[in-house]
Amino acid sequence: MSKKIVAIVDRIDTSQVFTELSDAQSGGICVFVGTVREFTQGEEVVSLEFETYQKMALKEMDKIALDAAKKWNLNIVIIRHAVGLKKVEEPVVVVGASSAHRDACFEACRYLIDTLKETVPIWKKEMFENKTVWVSAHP
Amino acid sequence: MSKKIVAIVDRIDTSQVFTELSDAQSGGICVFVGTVREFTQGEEVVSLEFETYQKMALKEMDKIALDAAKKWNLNIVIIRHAVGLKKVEEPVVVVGASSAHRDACFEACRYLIDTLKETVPIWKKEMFENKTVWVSAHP
Amino acid sequence: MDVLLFGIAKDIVGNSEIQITSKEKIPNSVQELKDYLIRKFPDFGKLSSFAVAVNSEYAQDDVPLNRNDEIAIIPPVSGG
Amino acid sequence: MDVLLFGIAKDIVGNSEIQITSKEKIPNSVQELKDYLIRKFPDFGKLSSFAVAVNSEYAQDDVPLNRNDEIAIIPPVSGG
Repeated sequence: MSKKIVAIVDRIDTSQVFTELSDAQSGGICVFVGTVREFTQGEEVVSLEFETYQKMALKEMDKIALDAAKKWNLNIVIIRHAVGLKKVEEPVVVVGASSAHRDACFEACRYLIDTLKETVPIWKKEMFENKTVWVSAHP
Repeated sequence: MSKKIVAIVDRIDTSQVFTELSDAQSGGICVFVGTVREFTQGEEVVSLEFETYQKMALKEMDKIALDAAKKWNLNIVIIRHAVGLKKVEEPVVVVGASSAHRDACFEACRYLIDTLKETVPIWKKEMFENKTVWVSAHP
Repeated sequence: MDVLLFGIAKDIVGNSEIQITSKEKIPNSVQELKDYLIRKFPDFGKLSSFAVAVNSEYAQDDVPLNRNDEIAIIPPVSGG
Repeated sequence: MDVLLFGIAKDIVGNSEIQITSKEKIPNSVQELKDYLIRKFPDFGKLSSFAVAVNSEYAQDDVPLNRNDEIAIIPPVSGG
Protein backbone atom coordinates (compact mmCIF):
# COMPACT_ATOMS: atom_id res chain seq x y z
CA MET A 1 0.00 0.00 0.00
CA SER A 2 1.59 3.27 -1.09
CA LYS A 3 -1.02 5.66 0.36
CA LYS A 4 -3.71 5.43 3.04
CA ILE A 5 -6.34 8.05 3.79
CA VAL A 6 -8.37 7.57 6.98
CA ALA A 7 -10.51 10.44 8.19
CA ILE A 8 -13.57 11.62 10.08
CA VAL A 9 -15.00 14.72 8.43
CA ASP A 10 -17.98 17.03 8.64
CA ARG A 11 -18.85 16.74 4.97
CA ILE A 12 -17.89 14.13 2.36
CA ASP A 13 -16.75 15.45 -1.01
CA THR A 14 -17.15 12.66 -3.55
CA SER A 15 -15.77 14.63 -6.50
CA GLN A 16 -12.10 13.99 -5.71
CA VAL A 17 -12.27 10.33 -4.65
CA PHE A 18 -11.11 8.81 -7.94
CA THR A 19 -8.31 11.33 -8.26
CA GLU A 20 -7.18 10.45 -4.73
CA LEU A 21 -7.23 6.72 -5.55
CA SER A 22 -5.53 6.98 -8.92
CA ASP A 23 -1.94 5.90 -9.45
CA ALA A 24 0.19 4.56 -12.29
CA GLN A 25 0.33 1.00 -10.87
CA SER A 26 -3.46 0.63 -10.68
CA GLY A 27 -5.73 -0.68 -13.40
CA GLY A 28 -8.84 -0.71 -11.22
CA ILE A 29 -10.46 1.49 -8.60
CA CYS A 30 -13.53 0.41 -6.65
CA VAL A 31 -15.43 2.84 -4.43
CA PHE A 32 -18.50 2.46 -2.24
CA VAL A 33 -20.44 5.48 -1.03
CA GLY A 34 -23.13 5.14 1.63
CA THR A 35 -25.86 7.78 1.45
CA VAL A 36 -28.94 8.69 3.48
CA ARG A 37 -31.97 6.82 2.22
CA GLU A 38 -35.41 8.40 2.42
CA PHE A 39 -37.24 5.37 3.77
CA THR A 40 -36.27 2.76 6.34
CA GLN A 41 -38.70 -0.11 6.74
CA GLY A 42 -41.42 2.01 5.16
CA GLU A 43 -40.96 5.02 7.44
CA GLU A 44 -39.81 8.36 6.10
CA VAL A 45 -36.45 9.47 7.48
CA VAL A 46 -36.11 13.24 7.93
CA SER A 47 -32.40 13.18 8.70
CA LEU A 48 -29.64 11.16 10.33
CA GLU A 49 -27.21 12.21 12.97
CA PHE A 50 -23.79 10.56 13.30
CA GLU A 51 -21.73 10.65 16.44
CA THR A 52 -18.30 9.13 17.00
CA TYR A 53 -15.62 8.38 19.54
CA GLN A 54 -13.11 9.96 17.22
CA LYS A 55 -9.81 8.81 18.68
CA MET A 56 -10.90 5.18 18.71
CA ALA A 57 -12.75 5.40 15.38
CA LEU A 58 -9.60 6.57 13.61
CA LYS A 59 -7.60 3.74 15.22
CA GLU A 60 -10.16 1.15 14.10
CA MET A 61 -10.37 2.60 10.57
CA ASP A 62 -6.60 2.48 10.39
CA LYS A 63 -6.60 -1.20 11.39
CA ILE A 64 -9.19 -1.98 8.72
CA ALA A 65 -7.11 -0.27 6.01
CA LEU A 66 -3.96 -2.11 7.10
CA ASP A 67 -5.77 -5.46 7.31
CA ALA A 68 -7.18 -4.97 3.82
CA ALA A 69 -3.68 -4.21 2.49
CA LYS A 70 -2.47 -7.45 4.08
CA LYS A 71 -5.26 -9.50 2.52
CA TRP A 72 -5.06 -7.96 -0.98
CA ASN A 73 -2.43 -6.28 -3.10
CA LEU A 74 -3.65 -2.68 -2.88
CA ASN A 75 -2.02 0.57 -3.92
CA ILE A 76 -4.21 3.19 -2.24
CA VAL A 77 -6.94 2.81 0.38
CA ILE A 78 -9.48 5.42 1.52
CA ILE A 79 -11.87 5.26 4.47
CA ARG A 80 -13.69 8.49 5.22
CA HIS A 81 -16.76 8.88 7.43
CA ALA A 82 -18.87 11.95 8.05
CA VAL A 83 -20.33 13.00 11.40
CA GLY A 84 -23.10 15.41 12.35
CA LEU A 85 -26.50 15.94 10.80
CA LYS A 86 -27.07 14.47 7.33
CA LYS A 87 -30.08 14.93 5.06
CA VAL A 88 -31.55 12.50 2.54
CA GLU A 89 -29.14 11.77 -0.38
CA GLU A 90 -26.09 13.15 1.43
CA PRO A 91 -23.04 10.86 1.46
CA VAL A 92 -22.08 9.64 4.94
CA VAL A 93 -19.24 7.24 4.21
CA VAL A 94 -16.83 6.58 1.37
CA VAL A 95 -14.48 3.61 1.18
CA GLY A 96 -12.30 2.71 -1.78
CA ALA A 97 -9.24 0.88 -2.99
CA SER A 98 -7.08 0.80 -6.08
CA SER A 99 -5.14 -2.20 -7.34
CA ALA A 100 -3.44 -3.59 -10.43
CA HIS A 101 -6.37 -5.91 -11.20
CA ARG A 102 -10.03 -5.55 -10.40
CA ASP A 103 -10.55 -8.60 -8.18
CA ALA A 104 -8.48 -7.09 -5.38
CA CYS A 105 -10.12 -3.66 -5.33
CA PHE A 106 -13.67 -5.09 -5.47
CA GLU A 107 -13.06 -7.55 -2.65
CA ALA A 108 -11.16 -5.02 -0.56
CA CYS A 109 -13.86 -2.36 -0.99
CA ARG A 110 -16.52 -4.78 0.23
CA TYR A 111 -14.33 -5.76 3.18
CA LEU A 112 -13.72 -2.11 4.11
CA ILE A 113 -17.40 -1.21 4.39
CA ASP A 114 -18.49 -4.50 6.00
CA THR A 115 -15.79 -4.28 8.67
CA LEU A 116 -16.33 -0.56 9.26
CA LYS A 117 -19.99 -1.27 10.03
CA GLU A 118 -19.00 -3.96 12.53
CA THR A 119 -16.17 -2.38 14.47
CA VAL A 120 -15.81 1.40 14.06
CA PRO A 121 -17.33 3.34 16.99
CA ILE A 122 -19.76 5.51 15.08
CA TRP A 123 -23.42 5.73 15.97
CA LYS A 124 -26.33 6.67 13.77
CA LYS A 125 -29.54 8.20 15.06
CA GLU A 126 -32.46 8.14 12.66
CA MET A 127 -34.80 11.08 12.94
CA PHE A 128 -38.36 10.39 11.83
CA GLU A 129 -41.30 12.79 11.95
CA ASN A 130 -42.31 11.75 15.48
CA LYS A 131 -39.40 9.84 16.99
CA THR A 132 -35.66 9.29 16.98
CA VAL A 133 -34.00 5.86 17.00
CA TRP A 134 -30.38 4.84 17.71
CA VAL A 135 -29.86 2.26 14.96
CA SER A 136 -29.08 -1.32 16.11
CA ALA A 137 -29.16 -0.38 19.80
CA HIS A 138 -31.98 -2.75 20.69
CA PRO A 139 -32.60 -6.38 19.69
CA MET B 1 -34.36 1.24 -12.48
CA SER B 2 -35.30 4.92 -12.53
CA LYS B 3 -32.34 6.17 -14.61
CA LYS B 4 -29.82 4.61 -16.98
CA ILE B 5 -26.78 6.31 -18.46
CA VAL B 6 -24.99 4.46 -21.27
CA ALA B 7 -22.39 6.33 -23.27
CA ILE B 8 -19.21 6.26 -25.35
CA VAL B 9 -17.19 9.40 -24.72
CA ASP B 10 -13.84 10.91 -25.59
CA ARG B 11 -12.93 11.67 -22.00
CA ILE B 12 -14.26 10.26 -18.72
CA ASP B 13 -15.03 12.78 -15.99
CA THR B 14 -15.08 10.93 -12.66
CA SER B 15 -15.95 13.95 -10.56
CA GLN B 16 -19.69 13.79 -11.22
CA VAL B 17 -20.26 10.03 -11.03
CA PHE B 18 -21.57 9.89 -7.47
CA THR B 19 -23.85 12.85 -8.06
CA GLU B 20 -25.23 11.11 -11.15
CA LEU B 21 -25.84 7.90 -9.19
CA SER B 22 -27.35 9.55 -6.13
CA ASP B 23 -31.07 9.40 -5.38
CA ALA B 24 -33.32 9.46 -2.35
CA GLN B 25 -34.16 5.74 -2.54
CA SER B 26 -30.53 4.63 -2.47
CA GLY B 27 -28.45 3.87 0.60
CA GLY B 28 -25.49 2.53 -1.37
CA ILE B 29 -23.56 3.44 -4.51
CA CYS B 30 -20.79 1.24 -5.92
CA VAL B 31 -18.56 2.42 -8.74
CA PHE B 32 -15.69 0.79 -10.59
CA VAL B 33 -13.25 2.84 -12.66
CA GLY B 34 -10.77 1.17 -14.99
CA THR B 35 -7.59 3.15 -15.57
CA VAL B 36 -4.45 2.78 -17.70
CA ARG B 37 -1.78 0.89 -15.81
CA GLU B 38 1.89 1.64 -16.41
CA PHE B 39 3.09 -1.96 -16.69
CA THR B 40 1.56 -5.02 -18.32
CA GLN B 41 3.41 -8.27 -17.71
CA GLY B 42 6.51 -6.30 -16.82
CA GLU B 43 6.55 -4.14 -19.94
CA GLU B 44 6.09 -0.39 -19.77
CA VAL B 45 2.94 0.82 -21.52
CA VAL B 46 3.29 4.22 -23.18
CA SER B 47 -0.39 4.62 -24.00
CA LEU B 48 -3.53 2.74 -24.97
CA GLU B 49 -5.83 3.31 -27.86
CA PHE B 50 -9.48 2.31 -27.75
CA GLU B 51 -11.62 1.79 -30.81
CA THR B 52 -15.29 0.84 -30.93
CA TYR B 53 -18.13 -0.19 -33.19
CA GLN B 54 -20.23 2.48 -31.57
CA LYS B 55 -23.72 1.58 -32.68
CA MET B 56 -23.33 -2.02 -31.53
CA ALA B 57 -21.37 -1.10 -28.40
CA LEU B 58 -24.18 1.16 -27.18
CA LYS B 59 -26.72 -1.60 -27.85
CA GLU B 60 -24.65 -4.13 -25.89
CA MET B 61 -24.06 -1.69 -23.02
CA ASP B 62 -27.78 -1.04 -22.90
CA LYS B 63 -28.49 -4.78 -22.67
CA ILE B 64 -26.01 -5.13 -19.81
CA ALA B 65 -27.63 -2.29 -17.86
CA LEU B 66 -31.11 -3.75 -18.39
CA ASP B 67 -29.97 -7.27 -17.47
CA ALA B 68 -28.37 -5.96 -14.27
CA ALA B 69 -31.61 -4.16 -13.36
CA LYS B 70 -33.46 -7.46 -13.87
CA LYS B 71 -31.04 -9.37 -11.64
CA TRP B 72 -30.84 -6.79 -8.84
CA ASN B 73 -33.05 -4.06 -7.44
CA LEU B 74 -31.20 -1.00 -8.77
CA ASN B 75 -32.16 2.66 -8.89
CA ILE B 76 -29.58 4.13 -11.25
CA VAL B 77 -27.05 2.42 -13.54
CA ILE B 78 -24.12 4.01 -15.38
CA ILE B 79 -21.89 2.46 -18.05
CA ARG B 80 -19.52 4.88 -19.75
CA HIS B 81 -16.51 3.95 -21.86
CA ALA B 82 -13.89 6.21 -23.37
CA VAL B 83 -12.36 5.85 -26.84
CA GLY B 84 -9.24 7.24 -28.43
CA LEU B 85 -5.74 7.60 -27.04
CA LYS B 86 -5.33 7.24 -23.26
CA LYS B 87 -2.22 7.84 -21.19
CA VAL B 88 -1.15 6.13 -17.96
CA GLU B 89 -3.55 6.85 -15.03
CA GLU B 90 -6.35 8.11 -17.28
CA PRO B 91 -9.78 6.55 -16.66
CA VAL B 92 -11.06 4.48 -19.58
CA VAL B 93 -14.27 3.02 -18.22
CA VAL B 94 -16.67 3.77 -15.39
CA VAL B 95 -19.53 1.51 -14.33
CA GLY B 96 -21.73 2.03 -11.30
CA ALA B 97 -25.04 1.28 -9.66
CA SER B 98 -27.08 2.61 -6.78
CA SER B 99 -29.51 0.59 -4.68
CA ALA B 100 -31.35 0.63 -1.35
CA HIS B 101 -28.87 -1.84 0.21
CA ARG B 102 -25.23 -2.44 -0.55
CA ASP B 103 -25.35 -6.09 -1.66
CA ALA B 104 -27.20 -5.19 -4.84
CA CYS B 105 -24.94 -2.33 -5.96
CA PHE B 106 -21.72 -4.28 -5.25
CA GLU B 107 -22.86 -7.36 -7.15
CA ALA B 108 -24.32 -5.33 -10.00
CA CYS B 109 -21.17 -3.23 -10.36
CA ARG B 110 -19.05 -6.35 -10.68
CA TYR B 111 -21.48 -7.81 -13.21
CA LEU B 112 -21.42 -4.61 -15.28
CA ILE B 113 -17.65 -4.55 -15.73
CA ASP B 114 -17.25 -8.32 -16.16
CA THR B 115 -19.94 -8.48 -18.83
CA LEU B 116 -18.74 -5.32 -20.59
CA LYS B 117 -15.32 -6.92 -20.96
CA GLU B 118 -16.88 -10.02 -22.51
CA THR B 119 -19.43 -8.64 -24.94
CA VAL B 120 -19.07 -4.95 -25.77
CA PRO B 121 -17.31 -4.37 -29.13
CA ILE B 122 -14.46 -2.18 -27.93
CA TRP B 123 -10.84 -2.95 -28.76
CA LYS B 124 -7.74 -1.94 -26.88
CA LYS B 125 -4.35 -1.51 -28.51
CA GLU B 126 -1.40 -1.36 -26.13
CA MET B 127 1.45 0.84 -27.27
CA PHE B 128 4.85 -0.10 -25.90
CA GLU B 129 8.16 1.55 -26.70
CA ASN B 130 8.86 -0.73 -29.67
CA LYS B 131 5.59 -2.45 -30.59
CA THR B 132 1.79 -2.26 -30.51
CA VAL B 133 -0.47 -5.15 -29.49
CA TRP B 134 -4.22 -5.64 -29.93
CA VAL B 135 -5.12 -7.08 -26.52
CA SER B 136 -6.61 -10.63 -26.49
CA ALA B 137 -6.47 -10.92 -30.29
CA HIS B 138 -4.18 -13.95 -30.30
CA PRO B 139 -4.20 -17.14 -28.18
CA MET C 1 -12.86 6.73 37.62
CA ASP C 2 -14.27 8.52 34.55
CA VAL C 3 -16.23 6.62 31.91
CA LEU C 4 -17.00 8.19 28.51
CA LEU C 5 -20.43 7.59 27.03
CA PHE C 6 -21.56 7.66 23.40
CA GLY C 7 -24.73 7.17 21.41
CA ILE C 8 -27.58 5.60 23.33
CA ALA C 9 -25.34 5.11 26.39
CA LYS C 10 -25.27 8.88 26.76
CA ASP C 11 -29.06 9.02 26.55
CA ILE C 12 -29.46 6.25 29.16
CA VAL C 13 -27.27 8.05 31.66
CA GLY C 14 -28.31 11.57 30.66
CA ASN C 15 -24.70 12.68 30.44
CA SER C 16 -21.62 12.15 28.27
CA GLU C 17 -19.57 10.90 31.22
CA ILE C 18 -19.99 8.96 34.46
CA GLN C 19 -17.73 9.58 37.41
CA ILE C 20 -17.44 6.61 39.75
CA THR C 21 -16.14 7.99 43.01
CA SER C 22 -14.47 6.08 45.79
CA LYS C 23 -17.66 6.30 47.86
CA GLU C 24 -18.74 3.37 45.63
CA LYS C 25 -16.85 0.17 44.95
CA ILE C 26 -14.68 1.05 41.94
CA PRO C 27 -14.89 -1.64 39.21
CA ASN C 28 -11.62 -3.52 38.82
CA SER C 29 -12.31 -5.10 35.44
CA VAL C 30 -14.40 -4.64 32.32
CA GLN C 31 -16.83 -7.27 33.61
CA GLU C 32 -17.24 -5.44 36.92
CA LEU C 33 -17.85 -2.17 35.08
CA LYS C 34 -20.54 -3.78 32.94
CA ASP C 35 -22.20 -5.23 36.05
CA TYR C 36 -22.02 -1.87 37.77
CA LEU C 37 -23.67 -0.11 34.81
CA ILE C 38 -26.49 -2.64 34.47
CA ARG C 39 -27.16 -2.46 38.23
CA LYS C 40 -27.22 1.30 38.30
CA PHE C 41 -28.88 1.92 34.89
CA PRO C 42 -31.06 -1.12 34.09
CA ASP C 43 -31.59 0.17 30.50
CA PHE C 44 -28.04 -1.01 29.67
CA GLY C 45 -29.39 -4.54 30.10
CA LYS C 46 -31.94 -3.92 27.36
CA LEU C 47 -29.34 -3.12 24.66
CA SER C 48 -28.47 -5.68 21.95
CA SER C 49 -25.00 -5.65 23.47
CA PHE C 50 -22.39 -3.18 24.61
CA ALA C 51 -18.63 -3.19 24.70
CA VAL C 52 -16.04 -1.39 26.77
CA ALA C 53 -12.99 0.32 25.29
CA VAL C 54 -9.87 0.78 27.39
CA ASN C 55 -7.44 3.37 26.03
CA SER C 56 -9.46 3.43 22.81
CA GLU C 57 -9.18 -0.32 22.13
CA TYR C 58 -11.93 -2.90 22.52
CA ALA C 59 -11.34 -4.73 25.82
CA GLN C 60 -12.42 -8.24 26.78
CA ASP C 61 -14.35 -8.79 30.04
CA ASP C 62 -11.27 -9.91 31.98
CA VAL C 63 -9.20 -6.80 31.22
CA PRO C 64 -8.31 -4.96 34.45
CA LEU C 65 -9.17 -1.27 34.81
CA ASN C 66 -6.79 1.33 36.16
CA ARG C 67 -7.60 4.81 37.36
CA ASN C 68 -5.61 6.47 34.57
CA ASP C 69 -7.11 4.44 31.74
CA GLU C 70 -9.38 6.15 29.25
CA ILE C 71 -12.51 4.07 29.60
CA ALA C 72 -15.50 4.29 27.22
CA ILE C 73 -18.80 2.50 26.80
CA ILE C 74 -19.38 1.38 23.21
CA PRO C 75 -23.05 0.60 22.53
CA PRO C 76 -23.84 -1.29 19.27
CA VAL C 77 -22.10 0.62 16.49
CA SER C 78 -24.06 1.69 13.41
CA GLY C 79 -21.76 3.65 11.13
CA GLY C 80 -21.77 3.42 7.36
CA MET D 1 -21.82 -6.95 -49.86
CA ASP D 2 -19.97 -4.59 -47.50
CA VAL D 3 -18.31 -5.87 -44.35
CA LEU D 4 -17.14 -3.49 -41.61
CA LEU D 5 -13.82 -4.20 -39.93
CA PHE D 6 -12.57 -3.20 -36.47
CA GLY D 7 -9.48 -3.61 -34.34
CA ILE D 8 -7.04 -6.21 -35.58
CA ALA D 9 -9.44 -7.23 -38.38
CA LYS D 10 -8.83 -3.82 -39.92
CA ASP D 11 -5.06 -4.33 -39.68
CA ILE D 12 -5.26 -7.80 -41.26
CA VAL D 13 -7.18 -6.54 -44.27
CA GLY D 14 -5.48 -3.14 -44.38
CA ASN D 15 -8.80 -1.35 -44.65
CA SER D 16 -11.86 -0.56 -42.52
CA GLU D 17 -14.20 -2.29 -44.96
CA ILE D 18 -14.27 -5.21 -47.39
CA GLN D 19 -16.47 -5.13 -50.44
CA ILE D 20 -17.40 -8.58 -51.70
CA THR D 21 -18.54 -8.09 -55.27
CA SER D 22 -20.66 -10.42 -57.35
CA LYS D 23 -17.55 -11.47 -59.28
CA GLU D 24 -16.93 -13.68 -56.24
CA LYS D 25 -19.35 -16.12 -54.62
CA ILE D 26 -21.22 -13.94 -52.12
CA PRO D 27 -21.41 -15.63 -48.66
CA ASN D 28 -24.97 -16.66 -47.77
CA SER D 29 -24.45 -17.19 -44.05
CA VAL D 30 -22.22 -16.14 -41.20
CA GLN D 31 -20.36 -19.44 -41.51
CA GLU D 32 -19.73 -18.88 -45.23
CA LEU D 33 -18.46 -15.36 -44.51
CA LYS D 34 -16.04 -16.68 -41.88
CA ASP D 35 -14.78 -19.33 -44.30
CA TYR D 36 -14.38 -16.71 -47.04
CA LEU D 37 -12.32 -14.46 -44.75
CA ILE D 38 -10.02 -17.22 -43.54
CA ARG D 39 -9.45 -18.36 -47.12
CA LYS D 40 -8.70 -14.88 -48.40
CA PHE D 41 -6.83 -13.57 -45.32
CA PRO D 42 -5.23 -16.53 -43.52
CA ASP D 43 -4.36 -14.29 -40.52
CA PHE D 44 -8.03 -14.46 -39.48
CA GLY D 45 -7.38 -18.12 -38.73
CA LYS D 46 -4.67 -17.15 -36.23
CA LEU D 47 -6.99 -15.06 -34.03
CA SER D 48 -8.20 -16.41 -30.68
CA SER D 49 -11.68 -16.21 -32.21
CA PHE D 50 -13.80 -13.79 -34.15
CA ALA D 51 -17.52 -13.15 -34.31
CA VAL D 52 -19.80 -11.64 -36.90
CA ALA D 53 -22.43 -9.02 -36.14
CA VAL D 54 -25.47 -8.67 -38.37
CA ASN D 55 -27.32 -5.39 -37.98
CA SER D 56 -25.23 -4.68 -34.89
CA GLU D 57 -26.17 -7.89 -33.07
CA TYR D 58 -23.94 -10.93 -32.53
CA ALA D 59 -25.00 -13.57 -35.08
CA GLN D 60 -24.63 -17.35 -34.85
CA ASP D 61 -22.96 -19.24 -37.70
CA ASP D 62 -26.26 -20.33 -39.26
CA VAL D 63 -27.69 -16.81 -39.60
CA PRO D 64 -28.33 -15.98 -43.28
CA LEU D 65 -26.81 -12.82 -44.75
CA ASN D 66 -28.70 -10.39 -46.93
CA ARG D 67 -27.30 -7.69 -49.14
CA ASN D 68 -28.85 -4.88 -47.07
CA ASP D 69 -27.67 -6.14 -43.71
CA GLU D 70 -25.03 -4.17 -41.87
CA ILE D 71 -22.34 -6.80 -41.44
CA ALA D 72 -19.29 -6.42 -39.19
CA ILE D 73 -16.36 -8.56 -38.11
CA ILE D 74 -15.88 -8.57 -34.34
CA PRO D 75 -12.39 -9.76 -33.33
CA PRO D 76 -11.84 -10.62 -29.62
CA VAL D 77 -13.12 -7.62 -27.65
CA SER D 78 -10.88 -6.01 -25.03
CA GLY D 79 -12.72 -3.04 -23.57
CA GLY D 80 -12.64 -2.03 -19.95
